[in-house]
Amino acid sequence: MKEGKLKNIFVQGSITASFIADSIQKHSSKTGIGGHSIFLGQVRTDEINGKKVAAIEYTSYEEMALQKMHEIREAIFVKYELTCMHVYHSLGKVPAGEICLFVFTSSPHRKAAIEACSELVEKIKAELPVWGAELFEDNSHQWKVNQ
Amino acid sequence: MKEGKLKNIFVQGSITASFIADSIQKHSSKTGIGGHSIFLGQVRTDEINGKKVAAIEYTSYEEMALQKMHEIREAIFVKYELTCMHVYHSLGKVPAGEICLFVFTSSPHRKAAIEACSELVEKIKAELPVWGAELFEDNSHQWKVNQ
Amino acid sequence: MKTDILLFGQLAEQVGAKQISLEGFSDSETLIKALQQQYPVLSQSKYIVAINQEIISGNTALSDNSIVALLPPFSGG
Amino acid sequence: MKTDILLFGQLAEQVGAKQISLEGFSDSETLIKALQQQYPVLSQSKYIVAINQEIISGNTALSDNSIVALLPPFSGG
Repeated sequence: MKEGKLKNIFVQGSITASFIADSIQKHSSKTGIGGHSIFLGQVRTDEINGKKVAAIEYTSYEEMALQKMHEIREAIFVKYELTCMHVYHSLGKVPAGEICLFVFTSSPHRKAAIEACSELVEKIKAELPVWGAELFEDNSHQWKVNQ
Repeated sequence: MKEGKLKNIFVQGSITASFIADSIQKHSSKTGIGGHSIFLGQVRTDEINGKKVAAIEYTSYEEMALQKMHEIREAIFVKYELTCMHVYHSLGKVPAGEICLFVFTSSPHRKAAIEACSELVEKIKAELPVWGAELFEDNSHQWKVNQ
Repeated sequence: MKTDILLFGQLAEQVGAKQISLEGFSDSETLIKALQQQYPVLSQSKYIVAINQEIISGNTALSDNSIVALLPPFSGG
Repeated sequence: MKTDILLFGQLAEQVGAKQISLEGFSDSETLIKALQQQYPVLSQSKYIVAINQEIISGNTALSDNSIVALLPPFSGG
């Protein structure tokens, strides 16, 4: 049931713009690709009862998350005509304004890339055992609730 | 009817990964953003009658395209709760494997960003007076047809 | 009365010009007919017409210095 | 027969531990009841249960060295 080697999706801290650029650049050799769809989750400075979110600290049940991500990935590859699919999620602290989720799909045709990316984002939010604690500027925190 | 100053969307040649990274990076100060959606069009090495596409050369009726893009942009901002919207399209020659279209939407919530980006891509392809000539390796060409 | 005609994409290629100026036409229909006579390839080509950057459908009056654009199917992106 | 219990997110915080080991439970229902007795805060918390990384619904048999995880609502992304 469990795969010997699961693709890691976790990154310590923020996902940088240069990491994203490198990932895009690597696809220039795949000349069958016609469209890329990218989703980036960014930590928002929500204000809750007058206190501002300064960062989100992410934790995960990593082994289960990677296994679940493997299943999601396989199902998406069956459903859509994709050339590539990449998912990166932050663990640890990500300050407001920085990127915590990077979902990247590529396909010969735009519709498959766009629909797969959108479906992946929903599945990642709903099905991966990952938790975000919203850290306020006064060092208190509350647990994030996904909508 | 015509605006005095229309936002330019045209870039000479390919759109580079570092240009995209800079554009992403600039949004880290906008801490109300929760999600970015990006679409990238990449020139595909299609094979047509045994000849491979080496590049696409884009031309446009620029004044009309910018006016049309302005109208599309306004309508999208009315329809979706967006923080930002950026569109870049190549003119001139873009080699296979390189990026010719960069659509970038940002919103407090992911759904608005994703839907707006997807709608923008469709409108750009259907409504902007831009033409692509597919250049083959033997220097012949044919005119691209959008699906 | 002068009209500038702009040609794009495959139309510019087929006609061999990106811009043509014609005199004495007061509506789009007679202008297009004259163009098709001068450049028979236009009769076999698919395009829409814009006057001063607005796409028209049906016959439309031209004013002096109207800019008429013949736009083959868009293929951006 | 030993069972490892993993706690995550707000549950780990409320209970004050990320991992607990208990002996002598052969099904998930009696295990959860014992946990709730020991940590009353669990009775007021929302979570689902996974055994060896598979989410379960209803009472499920435990084998030796089962890993039981209590998972509060996911909030990744």
